[in-house]
Amino acid sequence: MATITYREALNQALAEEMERDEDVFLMGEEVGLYNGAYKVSKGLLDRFGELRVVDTPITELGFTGLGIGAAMVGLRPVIEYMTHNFAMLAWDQVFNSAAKVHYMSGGQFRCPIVFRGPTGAALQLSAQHSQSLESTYAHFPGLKICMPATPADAKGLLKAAIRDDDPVVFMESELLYALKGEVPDEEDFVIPLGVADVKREGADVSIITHGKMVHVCLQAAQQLEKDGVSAEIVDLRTLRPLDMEAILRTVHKTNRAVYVEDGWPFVGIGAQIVDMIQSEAFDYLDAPIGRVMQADIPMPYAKRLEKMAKPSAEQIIAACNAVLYR
Amino acid sequence: MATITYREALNQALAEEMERDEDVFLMGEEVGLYNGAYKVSKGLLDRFGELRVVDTPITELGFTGLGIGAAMVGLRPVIEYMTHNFAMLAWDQVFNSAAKVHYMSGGQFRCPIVFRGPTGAALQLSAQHSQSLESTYAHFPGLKICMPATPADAKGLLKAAIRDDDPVVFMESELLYALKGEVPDEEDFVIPLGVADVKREGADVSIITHGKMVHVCLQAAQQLEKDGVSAEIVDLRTLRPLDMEAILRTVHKTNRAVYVEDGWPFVGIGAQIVDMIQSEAFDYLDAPIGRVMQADIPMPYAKRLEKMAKPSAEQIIAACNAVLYR
Amino acid sequence: MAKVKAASRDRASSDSGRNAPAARTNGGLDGLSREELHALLFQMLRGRRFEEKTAEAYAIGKIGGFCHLYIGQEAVAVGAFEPLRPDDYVISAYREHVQALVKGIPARNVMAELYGKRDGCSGGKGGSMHLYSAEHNFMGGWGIVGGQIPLATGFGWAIKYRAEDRVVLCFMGEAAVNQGAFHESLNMAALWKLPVIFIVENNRFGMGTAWERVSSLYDISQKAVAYDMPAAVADGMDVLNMRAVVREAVERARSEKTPTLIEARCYRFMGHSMSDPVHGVYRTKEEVEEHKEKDPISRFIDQLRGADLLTEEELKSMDERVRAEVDDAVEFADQSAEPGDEDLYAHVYADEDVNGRLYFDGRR
Amino acid sequence: MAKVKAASRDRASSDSGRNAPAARTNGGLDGLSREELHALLFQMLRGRRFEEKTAEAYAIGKIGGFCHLYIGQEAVAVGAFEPLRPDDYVISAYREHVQALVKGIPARNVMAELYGKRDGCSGGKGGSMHLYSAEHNFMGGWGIVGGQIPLATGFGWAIKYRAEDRVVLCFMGEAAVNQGAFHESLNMAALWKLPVIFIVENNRFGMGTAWERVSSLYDISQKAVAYDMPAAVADGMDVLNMRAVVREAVERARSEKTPTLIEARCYRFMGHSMSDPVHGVYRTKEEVEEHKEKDPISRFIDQLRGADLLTEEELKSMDERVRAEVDDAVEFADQSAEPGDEDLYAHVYADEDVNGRLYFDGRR
Ligand SMILES: Cc1ncc(C[n+]2csc(CCOP(=O)(O)OP(=O)(O)O)c2C)c(N)n1
Ligand SMILES: Cc1ncc(C[n+]2csc(CCOP(=O)(O)OP(=O)(O)O)c2C)c(N)n1
Ligand SMILES: [Mg+2]
Ligand SMILES: [Mg+2]
Repeated sequence: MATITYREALNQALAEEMERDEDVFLMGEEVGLYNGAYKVSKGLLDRFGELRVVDTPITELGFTGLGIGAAMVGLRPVIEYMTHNFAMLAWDQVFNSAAKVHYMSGGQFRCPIVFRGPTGAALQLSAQHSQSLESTYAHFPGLKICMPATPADAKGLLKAAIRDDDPVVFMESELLYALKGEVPDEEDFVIPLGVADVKREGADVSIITHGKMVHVCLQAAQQLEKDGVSAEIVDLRTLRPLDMEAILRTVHKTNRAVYVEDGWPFVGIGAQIVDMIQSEAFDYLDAPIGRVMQADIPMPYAKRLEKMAKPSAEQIIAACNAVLYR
Repeated sequence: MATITYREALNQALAEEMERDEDVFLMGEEVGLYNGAYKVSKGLLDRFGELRVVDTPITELGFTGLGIGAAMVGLRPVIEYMTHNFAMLAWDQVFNSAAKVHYMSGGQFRCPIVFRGPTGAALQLSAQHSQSLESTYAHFPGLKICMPATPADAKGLLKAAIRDDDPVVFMESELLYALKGEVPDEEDFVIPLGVADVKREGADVSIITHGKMVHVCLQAAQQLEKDGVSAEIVDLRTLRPLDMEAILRTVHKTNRAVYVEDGWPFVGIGAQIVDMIQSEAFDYLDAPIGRVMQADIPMPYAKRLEKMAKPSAEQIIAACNAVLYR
Repeated sequence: MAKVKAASRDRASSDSGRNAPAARTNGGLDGLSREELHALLFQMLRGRRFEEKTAEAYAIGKIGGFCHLYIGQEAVAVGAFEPLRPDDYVISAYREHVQALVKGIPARNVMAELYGKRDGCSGGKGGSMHLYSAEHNFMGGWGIVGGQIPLATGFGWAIKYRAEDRVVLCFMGEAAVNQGAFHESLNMAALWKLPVIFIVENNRFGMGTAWERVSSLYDISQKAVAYDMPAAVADGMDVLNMRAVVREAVERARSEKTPTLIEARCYRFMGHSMSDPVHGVYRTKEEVEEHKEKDPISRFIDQLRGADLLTEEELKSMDERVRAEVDDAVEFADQSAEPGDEDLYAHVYADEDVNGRLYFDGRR
Repeated sequence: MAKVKAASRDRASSDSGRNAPAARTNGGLDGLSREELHALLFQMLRGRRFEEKTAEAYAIGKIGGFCHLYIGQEAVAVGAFEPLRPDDYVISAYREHVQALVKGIPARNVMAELYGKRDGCSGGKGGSMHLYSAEHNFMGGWGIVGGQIPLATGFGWAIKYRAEDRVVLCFMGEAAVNQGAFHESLNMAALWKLPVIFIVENNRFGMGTAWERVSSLYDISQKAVAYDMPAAVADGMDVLNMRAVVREAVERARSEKTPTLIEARCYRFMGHSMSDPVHGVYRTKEEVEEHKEKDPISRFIDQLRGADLLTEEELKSMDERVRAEVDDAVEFADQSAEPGDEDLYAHVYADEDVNGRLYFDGRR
């Protein structure tokens, strides 16, 4: 297995899918000549040309709608948002067009499109640039949501997302692009949507999470290990479809769960998981399910405040201890 | 007490607040000359003139931002969306400007603005016009959310929302505008944000809800009564701030709860309430908390399908029986 | 500023076209044969009749939701579609019943959709505002004002991507011009040379708001200057002028791949929707009556008669065919089955062959 | 098309102004006294120095996040603000450090904000992209491209609502012109006659994308035609021309309440942000060097010297004052305290005196 960065993994996925299917094209701000704001599309313009790697004006609503229209007539656009924070300008098209056209047309038009880019807080980018928006996307039926945490997942899931016939919101992180990890060399490595991954086996408590928090959870688990607590970490990888079986499996195993997410608490995805566990595994729970998330505030700029606002390993450890009544 | 419609109650609230404070103005599509798409602003243009009742171009993003700017410098705009479905075009301004400017500016600028209009499904308006968007708004710190179900609540809460110094998302319903109800005659009737209202006393099961579903819950409760089940109905009225005490009170009383909402299930407000109850009243629960919501699909046009998709009294009754193990 | 002139030039040409029908008549009515002219009239009559029946059905509760009639604007769609090929794309807003018909969707399936029936062109899921037909390249049917404009550029992009010679007609009401989506889309269309013709149906009002009350510039075609895009103004009450102006734009789009902005000046004879009175605070009865004098259908009939291109018999039989077709459509819609339980969750996702859960309502 | 001419006229005037500085010199440098001219130079020098120090501080990790420098564009802000009164509003995007300084926010508080300190003009919560000062009517500091444009119309609306004679200056980069927010806002400003001056800082690039690669129309001032709004082009590398053009617009805004669109042609000497190289795939080293020849500061210094309006001693002492002020600002920022725990939840809501819960993280 080759060890590459998350960025390279995404780049390979894009290149391979564009190679495999000429209907696939990449469109967004700075994706071409500039090789991508975060260099995910490095070299793709030279390789595939201006029709398939398209630099757009800064018009999120416009080029999102353009992509959806192109998808309705059979192309498979990958729309890059420099960050999902800016996609809010395009949400009308994502929610009112992409998520609904297949249904409104009685199945006559499909919308095979991927909306990708980083989400969540990076470092001191302050309030407008630091939002974890997966919970908002997840609420709308018609969309599928991927949130890979490792290079292998990034590559395998992006390839699956591009091949999927429905609109897929694909969420990355500025803080993950440089992360290195092993990626299978196999010819055509694809990870199907809806399959969670146990990132760490454990017996005492289940930490369920998604996206870049997986890594913070791993740190917490190491510390817990030292304290004699064996934590299992389940990375959902995709939020819709959702691998509920994997969630129930780990809860049945440990009887205690904590959901960890990067975003805001109120009506966050964690609440939904809690709801499903309590309704489907009520009798297996030895304690209320815990949640760890960012502070319920717009992200502040000051380094110290930002650190306080973000979900931390300490908080995860505390939450685990709480459900373990330790 | 006078009996008036929900529409008239909103109209009175607007008129009284505009009378009371000359910084208050109403802006939106068709609010002036046309007297409002749903006639909520009837007569206000004649009474307050063109500077205070403003017909806008169809530019949700633009006039929302205009309102936010006006609020930053001390005016108190009430922005009407013909429906909140269209507000998606303005969400960037609502989430990135209104919800954050007070924080980003270190408290230097306030944003006393109300974003009001109907939300949720009316009758056969199909997918783009039938969305319950409160769960999405509720996720963003910096916003406050009101969702009145009766004429009295509509009047009292709108007056409170206009006087509040933070951005308030105020959500109505096309199906409630003609609803009649008693409204206190008192000089200046205001309902503070964050106070839930028990719409029906009961002992066996708690039905917690908000917005127009209150009325469907009341129908269900009547039927349950006949079946010998006494249901208590708690109307949250505002989602943020949230009257958690009222929720815990009713759960402590009945030990069984069902959350009913008009919107989609995945990452809906109901999941958040379930999460809070299970973590704060775990030992009081005799059964997992139930949830009733609309089908997890874009709203279909066909009358029959729409009826199937909407949350119904039958489903509420079934959910109550389930948590009662009957 | 080259294109400003271009815009003016185009407008001039269509202006003359508009003001001197006689001139055109001598050309044998724009070089259209008697049959072709009758086809245009038939389309307009059918559209009018279809909407009248729609109003009746709505009144007795057979049709629900929002319903926006096209009565008075028939010449815009009928004239604009004449230069099109079946493989050209059309997308519109929610006032699109007649456009769907003219693009070729059978009246039966359009009416069935309004009735919310299974045989509807959207399977009963879209309704009046969301008519679709992949077979006829009719792309909807959109309810968000301006929402269809970026999508149209997407069809144009696909045409360019595949090096085809198809074109896209994108309809919008004049009120949609103020939306940011219009600005973003026209820039991309002009920048990337996409074969999209943006037709603004200026029927003077957005619900109860007159255009001049919401735009600082009255002349919509001049908005094209901001995108260095060719523009033209057409008389939307004159089917032949409509056809001539759109034809020019379609040819330019096919050959040079350039987009065009066309302002079609027309007028809405009915209320904004079925729940809106014909006249009210925003326009007087007199104003409406005055415009009805210029009814595009009677005007075209007079024109044909004046040129000895239409006999009473022909008109009568045409009218009979129209009534027969529309009555049949209503009958069909009435008979068509309601969508079944299995339809509720059909088509939310095109690809449900995935692991894990897609639905979270516990009902499925 | 009246306004196209209007636009051209304005441009002509500013063109001549731009191309014949000598002519202006004979007028005693636009009727500005020696002291006033020195004040402009001082502002530019201080802005330049401030940004150089900012770059240093960023390099050693004292400043974090995104940081966009104004080096090369100083003449735009300094010239544009000269005609303003303290009570006039200014709003901008994220490349606003120098604009905040010129509007009057003390260098200490601006630098402290970049350092994320408590004494920062946004209390350390905003950072480089979100500088605010209610006292100085500096309204931010916005990170969403185009997001500040509708807000500016809101300030203009409030001015109209209160019948004041203040004006609003709204800065944006040229890439923001393509956003729908630009289109929607300019229409409202022109339609309702709001005293807002939209200044497009055309520094040729949006990150790594040249303007002509993303707009079908090169001449930004012509976009005003779509809104029937007066427009002008200014030489953003010439502080006096910048001032002259904005002054005309400010006067028109105060007296006639009309908005104006101004394209300020300038150039960015540094990379887009601190993480972006000065030159790269999108522009050559030569191109950058070439533009540095027209450095607005040295150009203005030469102009003043040429007119015997600046001595070496004056320049030297000015430079010393600048260094002293900026060094003091850095020192101050360094010493200023970090925000405290109690600041984390402060100012999320202005009114927390409500029943029920506002926060749901269980931490508060
Ligand atoms: C984004 C959005 N805002 C508001 C509405 C409500 N609405 C429906 S139609 C309409 C008027 C549109 O007028 P115009 O574009 O001129 O089209 P016409 O109805 O005249 O054909 C409005 C405001 C909407 N559907 N979408
Ligand atoms: C809506 C939105 N899209 C994308 C971005 C990312 N971004 C930040 S600055 C920038 C370029 C803007 O260029 P311009 O408007 O010309 O301003 P300049 O940086 O040249 O001063 C982009 C694309 C953003 N901040 N907001
Ligand atoms: Mg109209
Ligand atoms: Mg720029």
